[in-house]
Amino acid sequence: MSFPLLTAVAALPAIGAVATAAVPAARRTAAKWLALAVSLATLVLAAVVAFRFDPGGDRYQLTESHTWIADFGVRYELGVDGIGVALIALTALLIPFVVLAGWHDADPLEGTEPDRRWRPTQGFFALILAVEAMVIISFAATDVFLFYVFFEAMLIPMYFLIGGFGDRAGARDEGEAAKQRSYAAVKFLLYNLAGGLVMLAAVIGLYAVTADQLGEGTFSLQAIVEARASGELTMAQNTERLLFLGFFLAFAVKAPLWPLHTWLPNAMGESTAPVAVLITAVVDKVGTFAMLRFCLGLFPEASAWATPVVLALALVSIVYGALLAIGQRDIKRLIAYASISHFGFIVLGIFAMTSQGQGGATLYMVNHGISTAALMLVAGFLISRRGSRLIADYGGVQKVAPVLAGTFLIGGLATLSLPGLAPFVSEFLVLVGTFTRYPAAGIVATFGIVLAALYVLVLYQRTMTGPVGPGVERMPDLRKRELAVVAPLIALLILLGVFPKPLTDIVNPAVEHTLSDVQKTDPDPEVEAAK
Amino acid sequence: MSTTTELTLRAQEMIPAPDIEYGQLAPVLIVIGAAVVGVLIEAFVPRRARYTAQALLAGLALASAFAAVVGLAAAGRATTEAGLVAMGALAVDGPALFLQGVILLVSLVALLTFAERRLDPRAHGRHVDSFAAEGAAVPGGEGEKAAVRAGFTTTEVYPLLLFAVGGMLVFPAANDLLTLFIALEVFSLPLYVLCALARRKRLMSQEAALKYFLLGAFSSAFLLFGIALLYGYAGSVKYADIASVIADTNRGTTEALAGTTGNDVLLLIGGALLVMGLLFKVGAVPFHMWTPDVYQGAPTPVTGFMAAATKVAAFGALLRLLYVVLPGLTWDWRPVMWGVAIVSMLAGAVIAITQTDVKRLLAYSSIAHAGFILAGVIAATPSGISSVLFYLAAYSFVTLGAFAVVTLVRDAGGEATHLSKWAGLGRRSPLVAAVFAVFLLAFAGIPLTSGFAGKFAVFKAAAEGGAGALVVVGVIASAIAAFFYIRVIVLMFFSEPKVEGPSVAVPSPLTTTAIAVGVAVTLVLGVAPQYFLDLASQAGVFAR
Amino acid sequence: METLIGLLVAAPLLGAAVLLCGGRRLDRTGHWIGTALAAASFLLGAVLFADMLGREAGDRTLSQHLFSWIPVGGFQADVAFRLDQLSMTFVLLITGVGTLIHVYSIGYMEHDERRRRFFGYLNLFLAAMLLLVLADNYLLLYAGWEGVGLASYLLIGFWQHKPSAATAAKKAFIVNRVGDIGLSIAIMIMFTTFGTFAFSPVLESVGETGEGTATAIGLMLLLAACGKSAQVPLQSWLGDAMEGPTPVSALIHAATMVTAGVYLIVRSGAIFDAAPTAQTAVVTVGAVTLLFGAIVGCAKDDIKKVLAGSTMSQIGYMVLAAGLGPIGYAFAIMHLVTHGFFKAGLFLGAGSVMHGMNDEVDMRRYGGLRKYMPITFATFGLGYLAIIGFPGLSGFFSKDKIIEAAFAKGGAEGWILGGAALLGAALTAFYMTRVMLMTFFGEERWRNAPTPSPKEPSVEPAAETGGEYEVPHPHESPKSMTVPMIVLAFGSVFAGGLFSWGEAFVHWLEPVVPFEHGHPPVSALTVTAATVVALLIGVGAAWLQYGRKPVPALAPRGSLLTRAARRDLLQDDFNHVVLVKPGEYLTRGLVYLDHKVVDGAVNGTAAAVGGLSGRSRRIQNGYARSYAVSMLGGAAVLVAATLLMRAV
Amino acid sequence: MNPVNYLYLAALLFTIGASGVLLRRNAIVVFMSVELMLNAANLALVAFSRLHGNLDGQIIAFFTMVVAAAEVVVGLAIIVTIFRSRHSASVDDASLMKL
Repeated sequence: MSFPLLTAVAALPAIGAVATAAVPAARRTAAKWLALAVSLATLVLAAVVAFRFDPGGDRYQLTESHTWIADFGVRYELGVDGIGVALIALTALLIPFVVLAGWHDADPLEGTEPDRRWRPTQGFFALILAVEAMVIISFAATDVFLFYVFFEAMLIPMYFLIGGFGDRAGARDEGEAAKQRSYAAVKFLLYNLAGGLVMLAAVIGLYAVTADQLGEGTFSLQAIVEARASGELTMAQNTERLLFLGFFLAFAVKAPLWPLHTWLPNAMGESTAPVAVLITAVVDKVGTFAMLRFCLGLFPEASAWATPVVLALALVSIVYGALLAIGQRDIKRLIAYASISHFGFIVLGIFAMTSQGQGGATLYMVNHGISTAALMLVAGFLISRRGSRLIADYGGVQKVAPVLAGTFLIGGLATLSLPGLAPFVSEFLVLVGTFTRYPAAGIVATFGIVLAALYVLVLYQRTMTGPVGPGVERMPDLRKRELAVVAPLIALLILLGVFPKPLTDIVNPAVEHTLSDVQKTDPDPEVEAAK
Repeated sequence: MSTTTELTLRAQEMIPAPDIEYGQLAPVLIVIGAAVVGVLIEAFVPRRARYTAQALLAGLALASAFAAVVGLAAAGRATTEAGLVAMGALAVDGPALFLQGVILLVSLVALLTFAERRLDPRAHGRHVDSFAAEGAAVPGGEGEKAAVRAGFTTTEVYPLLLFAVGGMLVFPAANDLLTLFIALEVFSLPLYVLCALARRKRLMSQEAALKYFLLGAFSSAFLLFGIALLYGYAGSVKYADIASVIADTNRGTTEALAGTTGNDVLLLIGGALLVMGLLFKVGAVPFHMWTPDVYQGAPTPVTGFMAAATKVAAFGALLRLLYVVLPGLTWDWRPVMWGVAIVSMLAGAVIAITQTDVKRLLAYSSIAHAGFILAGVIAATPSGISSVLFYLAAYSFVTLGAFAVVTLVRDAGGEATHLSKWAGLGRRSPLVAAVFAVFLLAFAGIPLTSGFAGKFAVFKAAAEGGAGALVVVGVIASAIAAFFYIRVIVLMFFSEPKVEGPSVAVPSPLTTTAIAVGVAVTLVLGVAPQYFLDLASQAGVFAR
Repeated sequence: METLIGLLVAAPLLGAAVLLCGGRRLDRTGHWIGTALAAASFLLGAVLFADMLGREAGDRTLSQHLFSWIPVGGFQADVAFRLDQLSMTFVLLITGVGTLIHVYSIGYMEHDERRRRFFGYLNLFLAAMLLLVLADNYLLLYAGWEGVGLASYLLIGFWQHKPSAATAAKKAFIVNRVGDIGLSIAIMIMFTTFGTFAFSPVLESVGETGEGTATAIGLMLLLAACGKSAQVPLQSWLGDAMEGPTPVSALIHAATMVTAGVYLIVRSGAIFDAAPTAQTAVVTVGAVTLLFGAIVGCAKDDIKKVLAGSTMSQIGYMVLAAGLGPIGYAFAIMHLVTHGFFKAGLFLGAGSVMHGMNDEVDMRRYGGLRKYMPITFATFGLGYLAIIGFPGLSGFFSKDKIIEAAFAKGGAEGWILGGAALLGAALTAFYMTRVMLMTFFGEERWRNAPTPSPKEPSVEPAAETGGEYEVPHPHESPKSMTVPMIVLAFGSVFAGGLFSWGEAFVHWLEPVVPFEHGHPPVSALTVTAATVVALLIGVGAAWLQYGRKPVPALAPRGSLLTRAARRDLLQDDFNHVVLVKPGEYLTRGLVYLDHKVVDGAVNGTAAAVGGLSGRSRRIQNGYARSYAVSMLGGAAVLVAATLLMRAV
Repeated sequence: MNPVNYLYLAALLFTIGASGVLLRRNAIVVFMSVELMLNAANLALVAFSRLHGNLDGQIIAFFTMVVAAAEVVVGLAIIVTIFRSRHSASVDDASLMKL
C-alpha cells in the first residue's frame, strides 16, 4: 500500500481549512498567511502528483481504493488520468493566487471591529481551502458516488463565499448589496442543487441498473466501463439515455451551458473577484470535466445520441455568451458572459469526439482557468480602486496606471485567444477538432473569435483608453502584492502558449482512452499528403 | 346445556395460563415500571427533591432499557433467535429491537432537553424548565402566579414521558391488533397531556393539546373500527392468523360466517382504516393537518421528542403491518401508498416555503420527510425495510437537535420562533447558527450529512423496488424543500441582525449534550454510515 | 547557417521584451536598444542573404525546426522556419525598412514621454512580421499574422488618450479578425483534407484534391488577405489607421504588414493555380481595390489619408498581379518591394512635413513648403516620381510589368483588368501630383488662421490645435529623420531598374515562385506607351486643377462622387447600416431576452411555487373540525382507492 | 336475528359519531361523538365475536372501554383547562394557530 498521494493532496487543504477557521479573531493576518502557506504546500503536493504521473502508464494512476459504504456499493476510489492531473494542477495552482488576491477582501470594514465570535476573515480563507479540497477530490474520484458527494458538497462553501463576502464595490448601499448577494448566492445554490438532485436520481438509477445486472450494485467507473466493454453490463437504450440526461443536466448547469447559465453572471457579478475566479476557473471546471469522464465514459451510446443537440447548445452558448458580453455594462458580468462563451467552446470540443477536440477542450479548461483568473483578478484590482463595477465609470486608466492597464490588456488578449498566449492553442484545437467531423459547427464557432475580439477590445477601450475619467485621476498602479498575483499568471499564459507540449503530452493518452470508450477515432484526411 | 356454560367451558379450554418471557420484555417493563415509580415519587417525595429524583430515575430507566435492548440484540434476538413473546402479542425481532433502541436513545436525548432549566430566566430565584408551573392553573390567573411564586414545576412530565416511551416501545413490536391499539393509546394519551404543559404561550399550548387530542381520538376511533373489521374478516387479531387467512384460499369456516369471514370488502376497508390510523401518527397528507399546529403549540422539548420518537414508532408499526399482515395485499395498498407518499412529499415541501415560524417550518418539513420515508416503505423489499430503519434513525436525531437549537433562541416572550427574529443570528452567535445550518442541510439531504445517506438509501430501495417515478418526484420535492432550508440559512447568515433581536441563551450541559449528540450522529451517519446500515440491514427481517 | 534564422526573429523579440518589461529605467536608452536590435536582425538577414547567394539556385532553401508546438493526435504543429528566396526578400525589406524607420522614429518621437514603449512595439512588430514570413506552416504563419495585427493595434492606438486613435485601433484589429476567420478556416480545411498544414506537403499535394476544396481554401485565404492588406471589402480600417504615428504608417501600413496578404497569396500560389475560380476572385478584388483606393486618394485633403488610399490602390495592383498566376507572382512581389521603398519614403516625407507644421495634416493648410524643407521636398519628389511610374524609376518597372501581365491574362478579362490597371495609373498620377502641388507649391496657405469651416462631414478633425491658431514655422527635420528618407529615396529610384536588369528579380525568385512570360495581345511596347500616356493625362489634369489656379483653403463642396470619395466611398456608412446598428439591436435584444425570458423562466417557476404555497397554506385554517374533515375525506379516499384497486 | 345487522348498526353509529365530530362545536359534544365511534367499534367487535364464536372480540371490547375511560380522563382534563382559560368550550374558538 503506497502513500495515498491523492488523498494527501485533498486532505491538506481540508485540514488547512479547519486550522484557518480555528485561528482566533485577533490574529487575522496569521490566518491569511496560514491559508497561503497551506495552498502553496498543496501546490507542491500537486506538482509531485504531476511528476509521479507517467503519461505512458496505465489509464488511472496513483489509484487508491477502499470500501466506504458497502450497502450502496460505494467505494472510496481515487485515481487520475492525464485530464485529472491537469485539472488538479490547475486548481492547486490557482488557489494561492486567489488567496493572495483576496488578501483584504474579507477584512472587517473600517471602524467596525467585529465581536470576537464573528470571524469573517478566517471564515473566508477557510472556505476557499475547503472548496479546493472538495474540487480536488472530485477531480480524482473514480467512483461515481464519491464524485457526486463532493460535487454537491462543494456547493455549500461556495454558497457562503458568494453570499457572505460579496463585492463591496457592488451596489450603492450595503443593504442593497446584501440583497443582491444573497439573491445571487441562493440562485447559485438552488440552480446547482436542482441539477445535482436530478443527477442523484440518475445515480440511483445507475445503481439499480448495475445491481440488476452485475448482481451487486457498483459505482466504480472502471468496473462499469469494463463491464460494458465485456458485455456483462448492457443498458436498455432508453435507460441509458435517461441516465445520461440526468448526469448531463447537472454538469450542464455547472458548466454552465445555455440556457442553464443565468446563475453565473449573478454569482460572478456579486462575489468578490477571487471568489468569481474560484467559481468560473475552478468549480465550473468540474462540470466539463465530469462530462468528459462520466458522461462519455458511462454512457457512450447515449452521448453519441445526444451529440447533435449538445453541439447545438454549445454553439448557441458560444455566440450567445459573446453577444451578451458585448451588451454588458458591468465589467464582471461581462467577463462572466465571456466565460459562458468559452464553456461553449469546451463542451463543443468534448462532444466533437476527436482527439483534437477533446485534447483542446482539456487544455481549454486549464487555459481558460488561467486567463480568466488573470483578467478577473486585474479587473478586481481595478474595481477595488474605483469602487464601481460599471464600465462607464472608467476611462483613461492606462495613462495613470499603465501596468494595470497593460496586464488587463494581456488578460484580455488571452481571453480573445491571441496566438502566443495559451488560450489560442486550446481554442484552435477545439475548432479544428470540431471542423474535421462537423465542418458547419466548426465554421459557426470560428465566428466566436471575432465577437471575442469585440467584447474584449470594447471593454479595454472604454475603461483604459481615452481621456482620464472622473475618479480615475489619482488611481494608484498595481501594488507589489497585486503584481505578484498577476505576473506569474501572465508568464504561464505565455509559456503554455508557446510551449504547451508538456501539457499535451500528459493529456493526449487520456483523451485517446476516452475516445476508445466511445469507440470513436479521428476522421482520416481526405488526401494523404506527401510528408 | 345452555350456550353460556358451553361458552365458558370452551373458554376454559381456550384460555391457557399465559407464559410471559419477562427477559425479552425487559425494555418495556423497565420503562413502564419506572413510570409507575415516577408516579409514586410525585405522590411521596417532597417537591424540592422531585426534579432530581424524577430526572435521574427517567434517565436511569431509559439507559437500562437501552442496555436491555442491546443485550437482547447481542443474544441474537434480532436475527437468529427472533420470535414472538407474551403469547404472540409482541414480536422481538430485528426491526422491533432496532426501533426500540432508536426510540430509547432518542428519548434519552429528549430527556436532556426536558430537564434543561437554565434557559428560562429564573422565576423568584429558582431555576425553571420549559413546563408550566401548574398545568391546571388558568394562564395568567392568580393560581398560576402563586404556583410560580411557590416555585412549582410540573415534574409529572417525566413519568408521562416514560409512559409515552413505554407505549412507543410496544407499538412497533405489537404483533396483534389489540396490542397495537393499546400501545397507540398508551403513548398518545401522555403526549396529549405533555402538549398542554408549556410554560410560556400557554393558550397556544392548550389549544395544541386540544387539537391533538380530539383529532388523535378521532383517528384512533377509525383505527379501532378498522381493527374490528379485520377481526371480523379473519376471526382473529393476531397478525400471523390474519396473514394466513389472507394467504390461504379455502375461506369460510361455517355457513354463518360465509358472509363475513374472508370477505375481502371487510379486509380492504379494515386495512385501509387501520393504515389511516397509522398515517395519522406519521403525519402523512391528508392526515397531517394536526402536525403544524401541535408542533408549534407544544413545549419545544416535547415537540422534539414527539416529532422524533412518534415517527419512529408509527413507521415501525406501519412497516410491520404492511409486511407481516398485508403482504398478500401488496398490489392493493401499494398504489394508495404511492399517492400518499407523493402528496406528502410535494405538499410538505411546497407549503413549507411560505412558513414564517421555525417550528411550523420544521413541522411541514417533517411532513415532507414522512413522504420520503413512505417511498422506502413502498419498496416492499428487505432493503426497503432496512432503508426505512436507517432513515428513521438518522432523521430522528436531526429533528431532536434542530428543536433543541430552537429552544435556545429566546427573547422576552420566551422562545423567539418567528423567522424574522432569526435574522443575522449567524453574526450574533456563529456557532449556534452553524449547528442549526448543519441540521438544515441534513434535512435538505446535502451529502456528508445523515440526511443524504438516508435519502439515498430510501430512494435506492424505491428505485430497486421499481418505484422510479417516486424517486423522481422525491427529487423534485427535495429541490423545492432545499429552497426553504436555504432560506433560513440566508436569514441567519446573510441578513443584518435586528437591533431588538433575540439573544441566544447559554444552555446547561444538558441541552449542549443533546445538541452535540445530534450533530455527532448527523455527521457520523453522513460520513461513515456503513456500520449503521449493516445494523439496519441485519434488522431487516420480521418475525412472523 | 540555419540556426541564424531563429535569431532573426529572436533579436527584435528580445528587444520588445526588454523594452516593455524594463520599466522607466530604460526610458533614456530604450530607443537605442530597439534600433540596435532591429539593425542586428537586418545584419543577420544580410549575412544569410550573402550565404544564400553563395549557393546555386537549386538549394537556396534553408529550414530550421525549433520545437514541436502543438502535437495532438494527427495535428502536428511545429515551430519551424523556412528561409527561401521569397521569405529572404521579405526579411531584407522588413528589417531594412524597419531599421530605417527605427532611426527615423528616434527623432520623430523625441518629445513623446512614452517613446520607450513605442520602440518596444516596433520591435514586437518586426518579430511578428518576420515570424509571419519565415514560418514554414500555415499555423505558425497565422501566429505571426495575428502578431502583426496586435502590433498594429498597439501602434495605431499609441496615442490612446485620443478617442479617435483608440477607436481606429480597435477597428483595425476587429476588421483584421474578420479576415483571420478566413485564414483559420483555410487551415482547418487543409488539416481535414491533407492532415497537415505545412507549406510543402500542402502545396505539393494540393493537386490531388478536388478543385472544390482548392477553391474553398483559396477563397478563405483571399478573405484573410483582404483583411490584412485592406482590400475591398475589408479595406475600411486602413484610412483610420492613419491615427497612428507617421513612422508606424510608413512601416506597417505602407511598406510591410499590409503587404502580408500579397505574400500569403503568392506563397499559396499552387493552391490558386489549382482553383481558377479563386484566382478570378483575387484579380477582381485587386482591380476593384486599386480603383477604389485611387478614387479615395483623389478626394482626400488629409495628406496621410491620401497616401493611405494610394497604399490601398498599390496593393490592389499587387493582388491583381498575384491573382494572375505565374505570369504575375514575381511582379507582384517586385512591386511590393519597390512600393515598400517609395511609399515608406513618401510617408516619412509626410511625417517630416507634419513635424514642421505642428502636426497639421490638412494639405489645404500647406503650400509652398519646398523652400522651407528642401530635403523633404527632394526625397518626397523622388518618391512621387517613382509611384506614378515615371519612366526609369522603380515604380515604372514594377507597375508596367503588372499592367502588361494584366493584359496578358487574355480575353475580355485581360482587357478589363488591363484597362482598370491603366485607369489606376492615371488616377495615381493625378492624386500624387495633387499632393505635390498642394504641399510644396502654390501660396503659403498656412500663414493665416483657418476660417471656421462650415458643416462639412468630410473634413475629419485634424490634429488638435489647442486654443487659438499659432502660425507654424516650417523647418527641415533633424538628420535622424532626413537620412532614412534619403536612403529610401535611393531605393525608390534605382530598385526597379536593378530588379529588371535581365529580369534578375524574377529569376531570383523563380525556384520558389513559378514564373512564365505573359503574352499580352498587344506588344509590350504599346502597353508601356499607354502607361506613360495615362500617367501624363493624370499629371496634366492635376496641374490644371491645382497647379494653375490657387487651392482654396477650405474644401469646396464638390461633386457627389467627390463627397462620396471623401467619405471613403461610404464604406463606413455601409458597415454602420449593415453591421453595426443591427449588431447593437441584436445585443440589446438578447440582453433583454436573457433577463426576461431565460432568467425569467427560472424566477417565474420559483414565483409560481411560492404562490402555490401561499394559496395552499390557507387550507390550514386553524379549525380542528376542518382538519377532521380532511381526515375523514382522506379515509374515504383511502378506502375507495383500495376497493377500486381490487375492482380493477 | 342475523347478527350481521348489528354490523350495519355499528356502521351507522360510527357514521353518526363521525358526523358529530364534524358538525358540533362544543368540545364536550365532539368528544362524546368520538366515544360514540369507539362504542360503534365495540359493537362491531362483539358482533363479530358472536359470529366467529370466539371471545377475542369481546375481550377487545373490554379493553376498548378501559381505553375510552382513560381517554375521558385526559380529554376532560384538557377540555376543562381550556374552558377555564377561555370561558368557552367551542372547538372553533381554539384557532390561534393557523396557516
